[in-house]
Amino acid sequence: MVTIEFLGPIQKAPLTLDAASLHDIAEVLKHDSEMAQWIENCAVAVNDTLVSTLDTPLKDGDKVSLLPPVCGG
Amino acid sequence: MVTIEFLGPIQKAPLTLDAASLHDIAEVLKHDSEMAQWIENCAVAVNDTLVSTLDTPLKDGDKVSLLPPVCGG
Amino acid sequence: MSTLELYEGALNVPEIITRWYAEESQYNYGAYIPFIGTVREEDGIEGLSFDVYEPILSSWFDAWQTKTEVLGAKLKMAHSRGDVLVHESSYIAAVFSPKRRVALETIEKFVEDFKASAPIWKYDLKNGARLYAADRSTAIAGAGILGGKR
Amino acid sequence: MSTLELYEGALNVPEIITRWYAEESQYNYGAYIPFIGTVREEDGIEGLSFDVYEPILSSWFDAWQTKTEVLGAKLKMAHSRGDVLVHESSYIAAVFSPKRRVALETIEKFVEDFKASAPIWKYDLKNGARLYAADRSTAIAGAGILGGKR
Repeated sequence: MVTIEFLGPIQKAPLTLDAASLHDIAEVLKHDSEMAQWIENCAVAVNDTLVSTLDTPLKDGDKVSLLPPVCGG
Repeated sequence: MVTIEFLGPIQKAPLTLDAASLHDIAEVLKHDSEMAQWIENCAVAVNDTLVSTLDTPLKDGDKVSLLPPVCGG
Repeated sequence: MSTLELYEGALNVPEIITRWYAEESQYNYGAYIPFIGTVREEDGIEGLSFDVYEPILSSWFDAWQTKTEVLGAKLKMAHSRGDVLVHESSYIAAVFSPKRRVALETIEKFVEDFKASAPIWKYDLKNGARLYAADRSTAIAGAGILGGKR
Repeated sequence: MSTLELYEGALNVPEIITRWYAEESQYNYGAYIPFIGTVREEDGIEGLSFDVYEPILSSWFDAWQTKTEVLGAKLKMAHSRGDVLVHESSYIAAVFSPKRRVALETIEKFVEDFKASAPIWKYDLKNGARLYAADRSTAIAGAGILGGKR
């Protein structure tokens, strides 16, 4: 099982699901209407490291974070 | 009469002399051995405004300042 | 290695920028440049509010610190969480460097990358609501892979 | 219009940078960047010493202030006269601006032009002597007309 957490302004409770890679998570979130506005502009981190490809493998206990557009300062 | 003052590290007392333009002052200073090391690298101000040509006219009471290379900060 | 400070609410700017100056006073830096960001009164806001995701902010900051140390320089940063009212300050980034060129170049690059990359989200406080500042926000480099971008 | 401050000896950095912050706190500036220059211990010097020619420094500063005000921003500057020991500070330049880009660009250009143009002369204090720092000094733009350069 992996946990998905939604950061900042994404008003959504964490999800826990089975996933072997980020491809599986992309598939689930594509069908989630709450996520429609975020899918195209979120960065993705696995265990707090940003990743650049859906081929990133996942293992049991991993944490996936979705980071929407930022504006610090 | 105009006054010439030497700023910063130029260890030289002010001069007072007759001069109709900066050409006259250049002529005098060329023959001053104390000034040999400064002539080529000094900027010149007339009445505290930097000037860019020896054609600058001078009138009685003007102050000419010589500014050697700077390093503030 | 981190000198990253997070505070609830507005920053105490005099305390922070003078303490940092004192902390580094014996390390022979020739240039110190703090950048102080203050909440502007505009569009009728009462203030701004911030969410900070500290784990990724820390690793982003540490990566910058490592790059900066190679140049003989050092970074410090402070940021607010939660509400910061107009004319209060929410952000300080600072560089210490032996020489001015490295200091000037580093503060500019650091502040710009901060705006583009730091995992911090901004909200307008307006009429009692807390509204995500979507129009001023920037997608992090590499964003969109879940939608098929790579 | 000037906010140019000259001091005998080292600058009181905490006093100056916090006072400037307070002075501008109600003017809705979003960015404040002070640049603080500190005397480095190197080549066995005990400190530096400065001569300042105030009339031309003031007019140079006022010309910068006028250019900066067009951008909605404001400059402040403090500098030492006389002796400043190692690890003490001799120079602060600061910009206040509504937005960060103008602030970052202005502080860089201002500090670089200051180094090239401000009528200030630097001396090393070494073994009790006061030695003109000729090798680190820059001829002002347009220098040399008395020797035939134009």
